Amino acid sequence: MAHAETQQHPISTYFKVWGILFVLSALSYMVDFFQVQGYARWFLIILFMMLKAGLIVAVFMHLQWERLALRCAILVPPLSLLVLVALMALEADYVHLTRVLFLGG
Amino acid sequence: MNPLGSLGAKPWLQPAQDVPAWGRLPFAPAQVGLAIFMAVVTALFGLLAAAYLMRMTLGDWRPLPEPPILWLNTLALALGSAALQRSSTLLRRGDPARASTAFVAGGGCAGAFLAGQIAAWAQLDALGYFVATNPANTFFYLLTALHGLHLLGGLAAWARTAWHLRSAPGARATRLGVGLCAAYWHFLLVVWLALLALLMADDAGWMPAMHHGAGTG
Amino acid sequence: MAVGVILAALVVGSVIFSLLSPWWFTPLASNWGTIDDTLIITFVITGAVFAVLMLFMAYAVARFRHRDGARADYEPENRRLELWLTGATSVGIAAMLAPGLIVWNDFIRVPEGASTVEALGQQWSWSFRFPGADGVLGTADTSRITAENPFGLDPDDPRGRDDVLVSGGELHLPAGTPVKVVLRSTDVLHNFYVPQFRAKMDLVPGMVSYFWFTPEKTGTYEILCAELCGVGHSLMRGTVVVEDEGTFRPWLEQNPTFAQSLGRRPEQDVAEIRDEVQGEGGAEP
Amino acid sequence: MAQTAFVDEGLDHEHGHEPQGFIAKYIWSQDHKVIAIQYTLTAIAVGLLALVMSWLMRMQIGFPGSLEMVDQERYYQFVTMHGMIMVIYLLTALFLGGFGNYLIPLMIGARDMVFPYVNMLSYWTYLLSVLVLVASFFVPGGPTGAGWTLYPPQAILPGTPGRDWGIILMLVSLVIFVAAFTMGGLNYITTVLQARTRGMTMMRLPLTVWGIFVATVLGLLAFPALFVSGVMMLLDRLLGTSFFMPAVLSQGEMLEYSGGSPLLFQHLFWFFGHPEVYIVALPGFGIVSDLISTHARKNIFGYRMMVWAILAIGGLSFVVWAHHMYVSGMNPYFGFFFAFTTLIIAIPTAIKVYNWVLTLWRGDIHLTVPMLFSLAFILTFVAGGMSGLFLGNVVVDVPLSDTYFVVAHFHMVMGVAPILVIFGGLYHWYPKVTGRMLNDTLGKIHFWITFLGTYAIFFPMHYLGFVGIPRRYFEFEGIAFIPDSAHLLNEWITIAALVVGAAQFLFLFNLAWSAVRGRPSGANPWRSTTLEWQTPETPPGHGNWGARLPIVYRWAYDFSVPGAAEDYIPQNRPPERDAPGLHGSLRAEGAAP
Ligand code: HEA
Ligand code: HEA
Ligand code: CUA
Ligand SMILES: [Cu+2]
Repeated sequence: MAHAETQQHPISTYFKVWGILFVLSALSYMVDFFQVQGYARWFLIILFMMLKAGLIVAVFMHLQWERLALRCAILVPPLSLLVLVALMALEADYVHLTRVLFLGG
Repeated sequence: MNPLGSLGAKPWLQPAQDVPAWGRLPFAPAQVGLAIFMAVVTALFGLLAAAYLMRMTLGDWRPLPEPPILWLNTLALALGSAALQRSSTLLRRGDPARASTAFVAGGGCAGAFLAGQIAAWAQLDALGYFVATNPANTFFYLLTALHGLHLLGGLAAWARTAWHLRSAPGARATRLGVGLCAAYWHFLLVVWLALLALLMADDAGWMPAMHHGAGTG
Repeated sequence: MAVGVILAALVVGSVIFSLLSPWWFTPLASNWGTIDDTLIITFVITGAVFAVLMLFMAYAVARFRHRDGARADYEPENRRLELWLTGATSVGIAAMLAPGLIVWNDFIRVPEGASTVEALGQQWSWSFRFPGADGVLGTADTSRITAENPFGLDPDDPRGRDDVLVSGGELHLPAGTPVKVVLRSTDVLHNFYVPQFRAKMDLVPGMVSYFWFTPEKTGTYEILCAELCGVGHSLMRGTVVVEDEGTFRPWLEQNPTFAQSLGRRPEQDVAEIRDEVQGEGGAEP
Repeated sequence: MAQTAFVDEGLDHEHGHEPQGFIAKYIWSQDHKVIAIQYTLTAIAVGLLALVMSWLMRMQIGFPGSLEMVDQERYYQFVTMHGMIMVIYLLTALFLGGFGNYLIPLMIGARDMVFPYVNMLSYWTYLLSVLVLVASFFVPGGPTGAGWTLYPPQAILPGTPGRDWGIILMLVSLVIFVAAFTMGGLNYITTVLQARTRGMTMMRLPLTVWGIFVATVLGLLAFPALFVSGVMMLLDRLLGTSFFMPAVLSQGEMLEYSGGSPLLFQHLFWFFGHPEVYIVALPGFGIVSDLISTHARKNIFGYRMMVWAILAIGGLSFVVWAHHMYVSGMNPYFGFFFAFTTLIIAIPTAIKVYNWVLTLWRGDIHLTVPMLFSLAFILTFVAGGMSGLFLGNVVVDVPLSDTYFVVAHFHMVMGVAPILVIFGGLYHWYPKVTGRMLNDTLGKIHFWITFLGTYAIFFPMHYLGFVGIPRRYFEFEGIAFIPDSAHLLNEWITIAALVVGAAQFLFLFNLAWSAVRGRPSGANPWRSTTLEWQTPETPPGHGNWGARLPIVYRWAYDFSVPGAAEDYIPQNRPPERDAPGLHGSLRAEGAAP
């Protein structure tokens, strides 16, 4: 079950990945910096976090080249859960808004 | 090599002489089964978290004080998880006697955790935080109860494995069983920590967009 | 052969059925002709694809049915063909989706200057509320409902005092003005549905939903409840009468305002009204 | 854990001991084949119950008042139980518990599921959930009549039939079903991943296994949502909590609830509910692919695309749920997102349809009964899918939602198409299960009545939806916009439904009669390539493969390979050494693109 052959990653790949990680981290800080509030904030932070995690898993753990299937299988369910969480949060705000506007509370 | 096989392969082109290996994941079926089960349980608690976040925003949410005993319980669960891990390591190193001790200690800690959770319920109940008084309470009871039930299920497997550990400490199946119990305990610990964070969230005030006060009515 | 012919006949029959069907939309009575148009676009595209694809299948079945000595082709895939088909399908989908989303954008945006009316549903009847002279509906909540205050209006809210209350399940609307229908339920889900208007929306207890339309044709239409709400669901009917402004006004004025319904003059003091209402037991049953 | 050895490399060791005695063999059996039959028979039994309820409903719609027993309460109870049983207890159980259990180990060359004990437990838990469900017919107030969607607040308030006991038993039964499904599902997935025989890579799996596999993954992730919403509603009903319940004034009485949101339930329910409809569609897609390929003697066209499409549909199905809520009062901006994702799903689905049709093209089509059912499946599924596009396109859904158009859509796509696949599958695999063929003439009669009959029931129903006739209506008395001709049409639909329903008993007779009197089939009557047809015994014995496991040398679709002597090559047939044949040449071709 061992790796039949170990993939060689050109050093440039690592630099590119570092670059992207850097950008993603910067984006996370931006969220903080621009004081994005409410659910958007958490949605974005979690999104960037997951992207970073995904990238690291994919590249440094040699998933990217071989395990497309596995990666999708692992990433899709939590992503769809995340969509649910985000939309539910929006929905809650909407419902609450109609209550405040029309129902007096 | 790729456990799932490459999805890009053209199966009709593969030379017929070639008999590729199974392409199975390098784990025992029970390990794979447990991993899938953990994914299902994650979905379960993830959905509850989604419901929690939505319900929290609807205006009538009154956070309840988390009884301090929860910290003690958390400690117990963490210790249990560590003990099972230790047991698994010891067993692999060929020390079934000490492994058994650690294993029993792990189960004991889980028992203590459950007892502590019930104590937490009793405290809240005494303070008048009943299940139906407020959704915050309901979620607290529901989440802890579901988590406890999963741990209880784990204890059933634990008991079986403990018996194996007595009767056949050297068997491969026993080693596997102990390892699985440890993994499940770690998982439940992580779930518990996540739940705890969620339950504490409204208290600590760091959760976003909360509309406390002004209920309907 | 026979099977291919039957399949083809079924497809052709379906097309003919569609063309000749006496069962078709009720005549449109609102501004939502665009919804009908989108539907027709969808119908034409999907109908054409269905007919072509299924006739092709019928032909294949007839043509390639088993004959002695015949042998099937061996063709694992054809990337070019598959890409081409995927592309064509995407175009077809886009052609349906784009107009759909544009009309939806209109559907959810109430135009400036629309008047407002509230439809209140309960098992199994309808009542309605107009905002009165100030043009704003007062806040209202299920937990405030009493026998005297069947709409659950907030007596503290001055905007609610002039609200016109209509019970009895008959709603009148002036033709030609856009109206935002605000929906509220006291018990379970209901749905305000007038087939001739095309639009519909659920009434959800604990929140307020809405939709808008412009009644364009005068006449009397049936309101149906289109969300299962218990054993009386199919009997939960109402009427909406679309008429010109001249007939509408007098009708509206016949109905009592909230203050009148409590036996007060509209200008009477808020506090007095509150005492009156809450003296009767307020929110508590 | 003791089962570990089961899938070890040295699989060829002697497989356990065959259980002795009737009870061990047929009742408390851990053999996947027996469990599959148990699942199938139980599912068919409750399915018949749901069928009878559809008759009673249709009688009320076509000939109002003709049956005294169908009053308003009963009508809604029948609608609810009919829908719930058909979707969950019949289709889900039959596809996964029945077909999944039987076919997975056989098709991948395993001796059994990896956790046979859990598998057995899964069946008995399923049976328990069925019994709880059926029990709700006998409690005071009868079963719940809240519609299969069980929307609160209605489901737990007075004014809805069965709100005392029926709803409680319904929810309990669903929670038990989820447990049963989880046990089964863990098995199916682990088995597919870990018990494949040597040479059986994922991309050599028959599409049936792919369909069942992905459907199971969907189920494992979606059913928790049903579980969560079920438990929360139970608490609302029993303890008076307010998850889904806002302040409500029920029949003049102010209840203790406050603050909850009915929309929360709808989101959770459809987060389960939409994947659920693909859970019952994907196995059908898989099975029909194999049936078409086998009976057209041609390799499935675009195998890789088929696999990707299954995966894409599975993934996408988790982000379209709110297309059931366009007119629910949810945040209206969601409409854009969900209309977009919903229509996107049509693309991978369309690919599957094209590939089925292209498989027929230049095939050598044997119009056997399974093939007939497959053709009928394609036609009805495409018809139903097209009406799905109407509904998915938000604004077009507005006039059509909650009308008979929706009823027509989901019956075409779910009540007819997958049911036709089930029939096709049963005709196809019956010889493997019993060693005898089903009677062909009866089969053809059954096919034509069922296919043309169901089309006659549900195709015109779309037009009732265009007229605007609402669904879940006990009666249409005094609704002026409904023309008389629509009532006439309803009568015809009812008659067709009665005929189609009756034809199913022909099929049941065929099942029973052929088990004893049917023509012996031999091991591989359809000259099929997949492994289940290559077992040393028919029906397969305990452990499936005798002394040695099969080894797989090729994909599942080597039909009509140029240069081969026969028009099919089983997956486990070793290549003739140095055969110059096709594989070499194709490979060369593929190498130089
Ligand atoms: C097996 C079950 C199944 C399947 C596969 C589907 C498939 C689809 N469904 Fe359906 N649906 C149900 C079962 C199913 N549905 C049920 C049970 C309900 C009602 C529940 C209730 O309320 O009780 C429902 C309700 C329902 C609604 C809600 C209606 C309402 O309540 O108002 C919607 C709305 O978007 C919808 C859409 C779709 C779409 C877009 C698809 C698509 O996946 C269809 C895709 C397929 C095709 C499109 C055909 C193949 C394509 C081609 C051949 C190419 C065509 C190319 C062009 C047209 C360019 N469905
Ligand atoms: C797989 C799902 C499925 C199936 C097969 C059917 C089959 C049928 N259904 Fe139903 N139906 C639903 C799922 C299904 N239905 C759902 C989810 C609802 C919504 C409920 C709700 O609103 O809450 C509904 C609602 C519904 C209504 C709407 C009621 C209303 O809104 O007021 C009607 C009305 O005509 C109807 C009719 C029928 C008829 C005549 C049949 C059949 O009789 C058609 C002809 C028969 C067959 C095609 C044979 C089927 C085979 C079996 C039943 C099993 C036996 C198996 C073997 C022998 C192997 N159904
Ligand atoms: Cu109100 Cu249905
Ligand atoms: Cu759907």
